Amino acid sequence: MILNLKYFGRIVEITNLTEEQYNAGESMSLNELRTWLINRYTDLEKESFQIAVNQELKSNDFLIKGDCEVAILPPFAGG
Amino acid sequence: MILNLKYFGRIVEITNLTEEQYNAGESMSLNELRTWLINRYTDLEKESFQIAVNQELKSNDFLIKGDCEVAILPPFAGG
Amino acid sequence: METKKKPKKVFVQGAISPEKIATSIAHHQVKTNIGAHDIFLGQVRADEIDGKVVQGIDYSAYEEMAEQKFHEIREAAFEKFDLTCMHIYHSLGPVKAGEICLFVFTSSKHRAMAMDACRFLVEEIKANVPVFGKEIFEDESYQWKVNS
Amino acid sequence: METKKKPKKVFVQGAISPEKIATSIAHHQVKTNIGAHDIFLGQVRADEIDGKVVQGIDYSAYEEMAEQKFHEIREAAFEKFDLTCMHIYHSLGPVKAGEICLFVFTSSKHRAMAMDACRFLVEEIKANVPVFGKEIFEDESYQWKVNS
Repeated sequence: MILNLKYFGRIVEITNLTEEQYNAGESMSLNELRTWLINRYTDLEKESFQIAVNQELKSNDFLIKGDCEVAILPPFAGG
Repeated sequence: MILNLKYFGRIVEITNLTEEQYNAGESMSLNELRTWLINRYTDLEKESFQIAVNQELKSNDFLIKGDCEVAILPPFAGG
Repeated sequence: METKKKPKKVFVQGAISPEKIATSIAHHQVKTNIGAHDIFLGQVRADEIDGKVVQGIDYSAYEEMAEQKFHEIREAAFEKFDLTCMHIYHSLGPVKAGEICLFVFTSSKHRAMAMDACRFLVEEIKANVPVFGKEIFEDESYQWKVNS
Repeated sequence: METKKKPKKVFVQGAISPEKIATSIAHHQVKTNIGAHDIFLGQVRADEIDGKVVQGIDYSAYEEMAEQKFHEIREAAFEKFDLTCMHIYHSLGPVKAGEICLFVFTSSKHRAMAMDACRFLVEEIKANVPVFGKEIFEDESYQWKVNS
């Protein structure tokens, strides 16, 4: 499955890009995705972030099973 | 003592005047003043009103002991 | 003898215009310690009562006492809440249905203070300020409004 | 397939002007069943952090998700409160200290509904909408803002 990864705010300063595609296996939990992200961008380890799958925040045990948009979101600052 | 009586809102429709002076005795409770008012303007009996002495709302047992401004106030409708 | 801060004038003649509100907001843009404003606006409703429609309210007040009460309410709010600014305007005289008769404006560093204070002010004004309103119907008959 | 109401556009480029607020208020004067409006305004503060003063915030967002969240929050508020109208505007891009970045506007027949709904909306927006803010200091350095 193809994950369209999107990065926002201070996360972009670590990844140095706003989007990339990740050709993952057949399924992946958000916990596994977190580990993959931190291995790829080690400075992410000290960052607080939430993950949205197809524009819905999901918990770490959520299982991605098909192509989707996955957003890595730093703390919100609206208002 | 001289009471400067002031009437407001729907009360004026009963008294037909906005101000009058009442030369009362040496002292008077607001209860006694209520009775005097209702004797003078019988339609006041069915009206709900509060009394302010020198611009402060007072309870019925408050005793007026000198010249003052006494306002007869119907229910508030501000805002 | 007791010295008192001169009460700030609250009453304005007739309706409060949206432009007055905009001007008031704009005046606060130089106060860069403000993070949150809360504004309450009372608008005259065209209520239908026994088949007749309210076309406006004619406001009157025991003005000296009302201005004093507004002053006391302002002082209580400054005491109770951490506010940067506070403004209250209330109409006197005729205000048509759809027009604004009350403008309460609070500003603070943080949102909770501004919102709590605004609510406090509105409730205090409704309960404690001697303002009277004659609801005028389309046929020129009227009834006296009572706050709920 | 599920049909959805098209989400109303919330984001505006740059600061929200007092004139925009006045226009929005004026548009509600034809709605004579409204008795109370509540308006919340978020204003950018010139906070001092480690000796440096914030001169503005540069807002960005995960726009598609944010507009969807604003839509869900609006629907929840209409469900929960008896409202006549509701409007939300949020800035994107640079907003200077003293300027307005959030405008929440609720209208109802009675005051409690308008005030409760406004507060609900502000809290929901702060907690659940993916908006990000870069606090820019006078020397052009910056830090990322986090809602408290």
